[in-house]
Amino acid sequence: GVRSEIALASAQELINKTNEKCFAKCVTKPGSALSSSEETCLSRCLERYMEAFNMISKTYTARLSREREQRQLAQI
Amino acid sequence: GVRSEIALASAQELINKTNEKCFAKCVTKPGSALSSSEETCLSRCLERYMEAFNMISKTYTARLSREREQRQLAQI
Amino acid sequence: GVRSEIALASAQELINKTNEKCFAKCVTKPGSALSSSEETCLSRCLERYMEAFNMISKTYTARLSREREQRQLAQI
Amino acid sequence: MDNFKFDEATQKELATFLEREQAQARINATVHTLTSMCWDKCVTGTPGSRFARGEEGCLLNCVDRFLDTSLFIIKTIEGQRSQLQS
Amino acid sequence: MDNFKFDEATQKELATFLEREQAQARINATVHTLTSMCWDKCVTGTPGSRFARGEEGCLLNCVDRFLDTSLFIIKTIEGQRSQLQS
Amino acid sequence: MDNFKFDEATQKELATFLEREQAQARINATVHTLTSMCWDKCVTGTPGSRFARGEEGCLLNCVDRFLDTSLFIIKTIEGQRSQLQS
Repeated sequence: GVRSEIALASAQELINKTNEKCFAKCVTKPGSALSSSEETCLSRCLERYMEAFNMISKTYTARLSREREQRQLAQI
Repeated sequence: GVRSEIALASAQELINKTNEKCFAKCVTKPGSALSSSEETCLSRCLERYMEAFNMISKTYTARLSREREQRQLAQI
Repeated sequence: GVRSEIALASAQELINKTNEKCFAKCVTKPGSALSSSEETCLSRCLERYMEAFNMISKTYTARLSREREQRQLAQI
Repeated sequence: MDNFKFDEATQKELATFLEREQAQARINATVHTLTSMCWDKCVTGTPGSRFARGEEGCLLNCVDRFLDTSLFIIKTIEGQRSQLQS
Repeated sequence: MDNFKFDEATQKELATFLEREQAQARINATVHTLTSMCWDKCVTGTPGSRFARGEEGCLLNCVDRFLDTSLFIIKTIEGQRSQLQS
Repeated sequence: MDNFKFDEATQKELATFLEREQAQARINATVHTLTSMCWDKCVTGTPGSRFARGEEGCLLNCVDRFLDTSLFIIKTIEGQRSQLQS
């Protein structure tokens, strides 16, 4: 369905962004393999990025509904 | 009309870019509200970005017409 | 044909990227004309960017075919 | 197939459904952009097992201040335009 | 509606109009990209009530030097290709 | 023209051809993105007549480590999901 396609596209975009941001942060000098400290950094970075995404998603939707209410109040 | 849609899209893009650039420059550590010094910075930044856009728009269209003339001279 | 359109789009993209990267690197303070040292920097940068593109193209396609083989082995 | 038509009620329902889904897709896209931008602004150190002091507050405020900036810019532009017209 | 056709003169006029509008849209897009890129290169300080010395000159030269760079790169590539073919 | 139809074999051949070309276009796009990203990460000095020591190795490793990172992230996410489901 349309709904699951949108969710899938968003999950894919989240993985791509995490990949880009965490590679930039954790693999500053690419060597012949990922080192264990790079892998530790990557798994923490992954957790933090997902946490940031969830925090920002909540903050943004809260703001949107606050503004919708204000507009409705303004129309009374 | 098509013309006003293009102008509207360009104005929208200008606002988006100004927003992105001036937030990056003026709000370096987001606090619980925009401070007055952040707002001063934002309104100056807004003026400067619009000024830069107008300068660059003139320079670019001047260059385009100079190059068009040269091509026409080359065809004689 | 489709094939030559794809190759053309890729060549165009390569020129655009080279332009962007080498202008950023070599023309740090734009003056009233390109200086000879800026031009030297630009022609070296152009060579290096093309070299990097070719290296990365080889590495990436080698990795793709290695992974394809592994998937085929896994299916046996 | 080309001649097949939904009745009017179904067409309206479909349109409402699609509109809501498109709004959701736009919200998703904005959240991705905001996360990317606020991550670059607020998360400056090596990622730890939790956010460093300051990073979390910065992330929470980043979205609201960005939207405030957007409103501030639009208000300023509208103010200038009404000054020019009067 | 699908069978409705403009006469040839109107069709040509429409095509010219649309082409010109598309060219304008492309120019607008380029000006936005150039402004963004030259702003990052030239405007390094906190924005003041006018551009700092150096910032304005940098912005004015930025566009022309970027386009010069573009021409320089294309000329260099064409030079190499003609060397390879001879 | 709209009623013209290729026979089935030709249609299949065409589909295979187009699929392969689209795959090539996707590979090209990825190579451009990887080159841009690895260039910014690895080529930090002024460009010389050859790559500096370290720059070339960095470029060669950059692609493989980026793809390793991608696999590592997907594996971690799948690991967490299977833990949640058990």
